[in-house]
Amino acid sequence: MQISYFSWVRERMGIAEEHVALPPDVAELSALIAWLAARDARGAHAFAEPERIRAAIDGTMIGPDARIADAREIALFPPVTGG
Amino acid sequence: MQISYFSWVRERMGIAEEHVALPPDVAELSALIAWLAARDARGAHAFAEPERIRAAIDGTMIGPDARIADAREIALFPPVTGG
Amino acid sequence: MIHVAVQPGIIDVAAELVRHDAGGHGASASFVGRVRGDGGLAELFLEHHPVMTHAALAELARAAAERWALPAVTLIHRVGAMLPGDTIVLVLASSPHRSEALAACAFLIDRLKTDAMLWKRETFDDGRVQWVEQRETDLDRAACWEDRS
Amino acid sequence: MIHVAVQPGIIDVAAELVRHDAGGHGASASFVGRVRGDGGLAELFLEHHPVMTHAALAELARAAAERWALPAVTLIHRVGAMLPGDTIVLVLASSPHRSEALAACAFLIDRLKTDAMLWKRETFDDGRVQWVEQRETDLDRAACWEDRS
Repeated sequence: MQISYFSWVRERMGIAEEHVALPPDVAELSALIAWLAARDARGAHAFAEPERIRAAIDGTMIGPDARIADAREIALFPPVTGG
Repeated sequence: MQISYFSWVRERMGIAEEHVALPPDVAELSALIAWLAARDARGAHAFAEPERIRAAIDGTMIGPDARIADAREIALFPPVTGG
Repeated sequence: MIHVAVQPGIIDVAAELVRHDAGGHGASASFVGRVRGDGGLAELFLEHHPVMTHAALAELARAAAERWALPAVTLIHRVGAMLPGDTIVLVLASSPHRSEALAACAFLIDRLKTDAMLWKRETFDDGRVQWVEQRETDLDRAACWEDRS
Repeated sequence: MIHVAVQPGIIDVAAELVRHDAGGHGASASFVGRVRGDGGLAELFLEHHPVMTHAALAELARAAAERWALPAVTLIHRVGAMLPGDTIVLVLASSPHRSEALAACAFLIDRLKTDAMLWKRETFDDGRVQWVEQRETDLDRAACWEDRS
């Protein structure tokens, strides 16, 4: 599964995207975020406040309970500030 | 006193402006309009519907009861349709 | 900077944008109104008062600049004979912030429909000539600005 | 005609106006947003998603064109590094009538603040760098379009 990061999530992770093999128990978005936060120091920094993280699966915005098993690409990012 | 006409009031009067010497009993705007309507056929046509006439004295919009004795210029016209 | 004009000549929108934007404002809203060729319209003639029309536009521009603390307002109205496609009116309102610029622009276009001494006469392809009647919806839109702060 | 772009290059407002106005619309409303140099801002960097940002703008333009029956919508957003004074966003909405053009323009600028995947990073003269936080007022303004018809 490909995960891409944006804005300060990208900066804190130190990479724009990566491919990961998730453990089978990481089934929802909230579990993915917890898994990334527990994986290493960069993840802990980027995902210290899960309520500030937004996500999209294959181009569609999703909520924390969304299942991610079938995703090709998951984007993780802070609230948008465009315009 | 100078009276100027605009839009279809001007067209019906056949002139853009004129100087008039008003009878002393023509003291308010409504009386002026009635006097013009009674004066000749052009006036009767232009001022057949007094409720459709707006007016300004020396650049300031006025109502039908406004006194006109001290006016230098009175403008008579239909409701505006600009923009 | 407040710039107001009532002119028989063509409105040069690009040139007015350059003039207006000289200050490099954070947010600029604009409105351009053009002559529509609906129903076989051949010519639009816009009559004005030589003094009061400009005075009304200047007062509207001043009121908008004060109400929304705008650094720049441009309000240009063409008068005389126009063809379909010609620009009748140009409104530009700028502010550091978008909500003020957008509100001022809408205020100016709504209010100049009722506050400025301007009268439209339409001439059609078949020779008909008619003066445009004031619309209730224009009065309603202009009046609604009275209630807001 | 709907025209949407997400581009790192400078937004040529004059050229976009010419393209947009080719149809000779009765009423055109525009909004231009520029980088403000407040507080010693030296650079604004706008990050985007290579696919979703354009998709969101295209969907907003389509929604506005449908809701107000607009013949033309232009929505252009710059991305990447910008300097104070640079144009970040250009919205053009045209209609035969002014109220639709003005409403659509305000809708588009309000909604793209919350719907498009764009993130602002500010760099200041003194070297400070910060990502802009989402503002409650932007969410409120965007949400209010949900309640109207």
